[in-house]
Amino acid sequence: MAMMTIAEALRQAIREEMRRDPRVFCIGEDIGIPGGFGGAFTVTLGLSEEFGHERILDTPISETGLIGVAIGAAMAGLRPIADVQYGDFLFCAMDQIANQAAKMTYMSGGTVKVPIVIRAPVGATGRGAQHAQSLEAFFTHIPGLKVVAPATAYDAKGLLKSAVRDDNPVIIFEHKLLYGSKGPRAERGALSPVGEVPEEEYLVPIGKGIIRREGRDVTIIGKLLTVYRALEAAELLAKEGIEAEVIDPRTLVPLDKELILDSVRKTGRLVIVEEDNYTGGWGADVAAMVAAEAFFWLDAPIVRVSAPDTPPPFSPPMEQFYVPSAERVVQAVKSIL
Amino acid sequence: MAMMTIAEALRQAIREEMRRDPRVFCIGEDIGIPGGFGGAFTVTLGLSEEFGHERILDTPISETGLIGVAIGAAMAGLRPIADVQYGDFLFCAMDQIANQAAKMTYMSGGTVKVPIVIRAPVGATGRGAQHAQSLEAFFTHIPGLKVVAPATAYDAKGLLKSAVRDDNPVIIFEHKLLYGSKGPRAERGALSPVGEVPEEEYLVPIGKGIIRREGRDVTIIGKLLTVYRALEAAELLAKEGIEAEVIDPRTLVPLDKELILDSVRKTGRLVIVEEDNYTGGWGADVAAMVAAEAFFWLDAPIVRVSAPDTPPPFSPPMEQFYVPSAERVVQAVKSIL
Amino acid sequence: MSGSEIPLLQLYRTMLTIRRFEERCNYLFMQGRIPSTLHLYIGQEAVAAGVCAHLRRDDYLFSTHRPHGHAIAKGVEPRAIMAELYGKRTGCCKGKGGSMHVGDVRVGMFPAVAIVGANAPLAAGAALAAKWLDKDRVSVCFFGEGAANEGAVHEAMNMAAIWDLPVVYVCENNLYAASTPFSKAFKIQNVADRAAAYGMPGVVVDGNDVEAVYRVAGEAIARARRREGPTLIEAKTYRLCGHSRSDPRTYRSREEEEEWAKRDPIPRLAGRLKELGLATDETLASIEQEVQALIDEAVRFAEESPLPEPEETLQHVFWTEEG
Amino acid sequence: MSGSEIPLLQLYRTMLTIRRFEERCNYLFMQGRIPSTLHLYIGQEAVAAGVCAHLRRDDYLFSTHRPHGHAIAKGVEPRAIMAELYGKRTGCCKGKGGSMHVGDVRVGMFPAVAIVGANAPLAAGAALAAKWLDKDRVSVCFFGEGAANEGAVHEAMNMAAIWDLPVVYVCENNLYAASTPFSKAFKIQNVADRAAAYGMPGVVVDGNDVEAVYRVAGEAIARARRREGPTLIEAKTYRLCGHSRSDPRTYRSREEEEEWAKRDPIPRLAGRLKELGLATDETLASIEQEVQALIDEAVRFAEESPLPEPEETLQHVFWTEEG
Ligand SMILES: Cc1ncc(C[n+]2csc(CCOP(=O)(O)OP(=O)(O)O)c2C)c(N)n1
Ligand SMILES: Cc1ncc(C[n+]2csc(CCOP(=O)(O)OP(=O)(O)O)c2C)c(N)n1
Ligand SMILES: [Mg+2]
Ligand SMILES: [Mg+2]
Repeated sequence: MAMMTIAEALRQAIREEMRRDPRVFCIGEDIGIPGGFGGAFTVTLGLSEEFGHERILDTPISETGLIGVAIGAAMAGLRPIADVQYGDFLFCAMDQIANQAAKMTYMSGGTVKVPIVIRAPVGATGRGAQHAQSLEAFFTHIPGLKVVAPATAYDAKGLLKSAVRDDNPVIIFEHKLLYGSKGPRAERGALSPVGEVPEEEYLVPIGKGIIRREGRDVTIIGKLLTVYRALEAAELLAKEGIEAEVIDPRTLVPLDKELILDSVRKTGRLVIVEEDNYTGGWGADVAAMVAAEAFFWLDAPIVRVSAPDTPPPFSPPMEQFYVPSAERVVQAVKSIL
Repeated sequence: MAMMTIAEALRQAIREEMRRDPRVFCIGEDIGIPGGFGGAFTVTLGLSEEFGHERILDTPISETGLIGVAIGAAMAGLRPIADVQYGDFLFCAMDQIANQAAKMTYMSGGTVKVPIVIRAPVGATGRGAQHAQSLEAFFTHIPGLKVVAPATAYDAKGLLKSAVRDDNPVIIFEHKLLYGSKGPRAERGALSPVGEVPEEEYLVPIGKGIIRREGRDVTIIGKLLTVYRALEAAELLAKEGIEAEVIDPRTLVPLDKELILDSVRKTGRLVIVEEDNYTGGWGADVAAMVAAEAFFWLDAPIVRVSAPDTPPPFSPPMEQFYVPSAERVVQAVKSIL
Repeated sequence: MSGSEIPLLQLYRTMLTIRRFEERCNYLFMQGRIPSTLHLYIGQEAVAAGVCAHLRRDDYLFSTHRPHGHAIAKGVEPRAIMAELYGKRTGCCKGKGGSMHVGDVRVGMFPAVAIVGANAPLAAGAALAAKWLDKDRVSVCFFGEGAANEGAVHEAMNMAAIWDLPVVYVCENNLYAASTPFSKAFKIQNVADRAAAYGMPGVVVDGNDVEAVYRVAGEAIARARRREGPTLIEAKTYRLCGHSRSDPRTYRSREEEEEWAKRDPIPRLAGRLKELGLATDETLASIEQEVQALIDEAVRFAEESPLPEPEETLQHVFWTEEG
Repeated sequence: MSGSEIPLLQLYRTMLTIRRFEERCNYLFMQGRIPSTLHLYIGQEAVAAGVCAHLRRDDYLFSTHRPHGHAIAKGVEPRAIMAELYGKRTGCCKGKGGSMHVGDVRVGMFPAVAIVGANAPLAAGAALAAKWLDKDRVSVCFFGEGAANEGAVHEAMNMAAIWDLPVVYVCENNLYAASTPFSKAFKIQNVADRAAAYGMPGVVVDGNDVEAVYRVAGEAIARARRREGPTLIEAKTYRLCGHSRSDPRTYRSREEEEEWAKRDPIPRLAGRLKELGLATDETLASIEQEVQALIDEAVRFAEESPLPEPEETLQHVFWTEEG
């Protein structure tokens, strides 16, 4: 076992997949320039030295172009890992993702495949409204895309590798405060989820969630950063004798519904925590799913803790208010006990 | 009272608002070319003759450009009504809508306003995956936007007029099968919701839903085309002695929650019908809202009837399967009685 | 390249096949046999034929909302296209795609893209793959002059240029984008002049002269095969039909239409064939017959093929080995 | 226009204010007083100053992720900018925006747009409004050379051209987009050459020569005021600082930096002022003092201002008369 950050784990996943399969390549802005940043969050740092600039392909600032090129390359036999520096820029390439990548296999009657991976950092880190959004709900709502959201180094590596091998478009959301990037590019307020990663090769299957903590009184679902907020809340609740079960879905599409439903059938109570905006957030869909499929097991309303329905504000006290805290999760749990 | 189609009602709304306020103008592709189509669905037909080509402004095929120009014009004092020919093309302008229009007031600390209206036709009409999507959920999830979805001529006129007068970005979704356009541009399979529209000026306030049919046994929410599917289902159910209450929210953001909650508190049962895809659809958010706020009044799981999680297929038998039918609504209601 | 080195008879056959296919589509649509809407390629046949004559089966083609002509020229079976228009399970996209997404990857044509301009980055991407994986495979992207104003086209052309991608962009300037005339959307005279903005060659060609198209496309495609980079070709042409379904075409004058009808590429090529002694009236008549038989067969196939079951809607959202 | 007709002293003051403001920001950021990240304008001051000197308070300005210099030149109060960087309620965006969204609509500067290139259509839109509502108001849009490859810029420039909008696009070509050198993203030499693709004039100017910028911008803005249409200006310049926060700038050589440091627009202008007899060392020293005092005051104001209450997050999602 080696200890590593999510940024390192992702980098290792890319390196292993690129070594394994010569069709795999990275494409994005500022990902491979010598002396440069290795992407906005250092994930591709050093890779162009091993793989050259053809396979760590720096692009002009053209999100529609680079995502579109990646899609076209995938249609013609390559396996691109495309990267936007901030998830917010996915909107610039929205047509390519939603109308082209997600629909190509379908429109072709199942004869064309689009094995592309899109990496997108999300989360508020003091940069204001256009560099901070959590965008999961936009993409879980597009049929034809798979969506993963790892919260640990182990999952980041294993899911990214699975994504590269998947024959469908996969979006991987990465939370900026979880990268654990060190040095000048570290984020203030970042957690350091340095985690164990096996030496030997492994995959984390797309579509399998995980119980991060067992409990019988209430189920709390978190994803990305809010997995940690949920775990922190569970600690606080445990001190008061309340045993929360914390679930990290890891994959959002296809969702491991059974894991969630089993837990809710056990606890009868559900709190969903996410950094995305409240109305129409991913959590709303999970709540609707549970309300439809485990209705008679529910002992209380489903409560969602999320960002409010505002753009991400810049100023730190407001940003702190915006991102769900462990305290808000604790309150939410107590409100339905 | 005059009888008119939704296309006519929208046209009249535009005409009245343009006469009232010289800052109002239309911008879009093929909207005002002499001898042309008056937009993809005839709504702006004839308007350039009255208002000229400056105020019915035909653009190149540039959705980002034209929506962006409209936003910039709104910031600088005009009141644009921008039009995309098919809602699916909104993805081409997603950054302008989600990152610019929706966030400008916020980022400016409340000092800049963006009084833009964006008109977007939705719904499947035999054109395949890129001309058929129902996109409401993408936009109800963006804080800073208002979203309306009229299903009758009366509402179409009244809501569009309110949207033009609103100082915030408003998206108006229009269903292609409801326009009632006549002649060569009519859609096959279109309903003809010709409706009464008063001679005198009126507005329909943004944020107010309406009960289209009263009932005590179950609440059915539909929007756009599915209002009619819900009403048809209610007719069928009535024959079996089941009294459904049918709600048309008309505005999706801000949502008239009380109207919905009151109804559910009365009936104890809720079915939500929409043409959008299931996972993460707008209906999921409504279900989550009701599951959170009227949980103890619910006698049964909330059921959603929607398109499946697939892109819109082209072939008619598949498209018919894709779009919710009255029969599916009837079945859904019966499944929770 | 002199006229005699150009496979004019083959080009004629392709162009006539497209013309008759489109005319039949129009008829079938009017009869209510074909659902939905159609964007026909009548009048522009020389462009598809002249370009695609240089393409191998394994070269890539990206098309638009107006794809039937490109598909036929690239070798998609007319019956599979027709069945797709009918929404039949035997269609080239199994009825999932429809007219605007016609394609068949087995002959190198990806499903057509109906978001205009959005195919430009895809074509650059396929060219990138071709450059890596193959010796001399190329990628060709058709789009209309209207589409040229989309940002996606700008971004893609720049990338194609800086990476010397083996892609040929063919802008079919038919003077209208739906009802919008060229002059309302451009302040410049030639779309091809935009190539200079990216540092790639741009060429204007008479899109109704198949020999000229053939020559210009041949050079551009050869350049791409030699891995010397992309080219933007602007083919000036005209659609001798409405934009889509029953378009009364009241946004343009009958005089203009008549003017262009005189330049109809098919009679023009027929005349040229005879002039060069490559065909007699009999040859042409027999090609006409062959083509009619092909279209008849395509229609019969489409008519007789089964519609998909409603539940087939649920298939092919994700890719599986079984297809 | 001869040197003496140019308000060189005023330009110097503006440029120095920007320089000192940015240097102070950098210092405060390193000290941990300013949160988040910063994109500083050091080295490019002549562009903002030379362009904005022609703008009236009611002209429109659209900026980017690197907006402080533009804001100062357009007349946003330095204290309001500084307070915004601190996230204070007295900031020009009430702490909602932050460094990348600085602006103050009361002096014609809209919140800066941090999605690069996305401001180009907005600026065209404001120009459209100006054309309708006003006699001679203009709109100016700054963007980097990196942003020029965004589709939004392409679409906007074409619209500006076809509608003769009173907008001036100012591309600050500082040779890098983050770590990406110009030559990796462009196959052409000048961004300004792209103007021809839209049928608008394009001009290249030495962006470190404020007199040259002033002249070229003056002509373009006058042209826009006369309602003769848009212009694309490319100002060749260099940022004499990192891209953002603690950027080690290892993607470019120290030699290159030194070369450009020699062309630093501020000493250059100082020399010119003395050469023309417009300033002595004393004049310059007293300007320096004034500027320092202004910045000191801005910092004091920012430091002393209150942070917003957390609940203020919920305000301003929608526009209200109360603001
Ligand atoms: C992004 C996008 N915007 C608008 C449309 C609607 N539309 C379909 S065809 C068309 C005109 C296209 O003109 P052009 O590119 O010149 O091709 P042509 O139809 O002339 O072959 C338009 C506006 C579309 N399909 N995609
Ligand atoms: C659409 C978009 N893509 C990427 C980024 C990330 N980013 C911020 S600044 C920058 C470089 C911009 O370069 P340029 O336009 O030349 O401006 P400069 O920083 O040199 O002033 C990049 C890539 C962004 N902000 N927006
Ligand atoms: Mg055209
Ligand atoms: Mg730059």
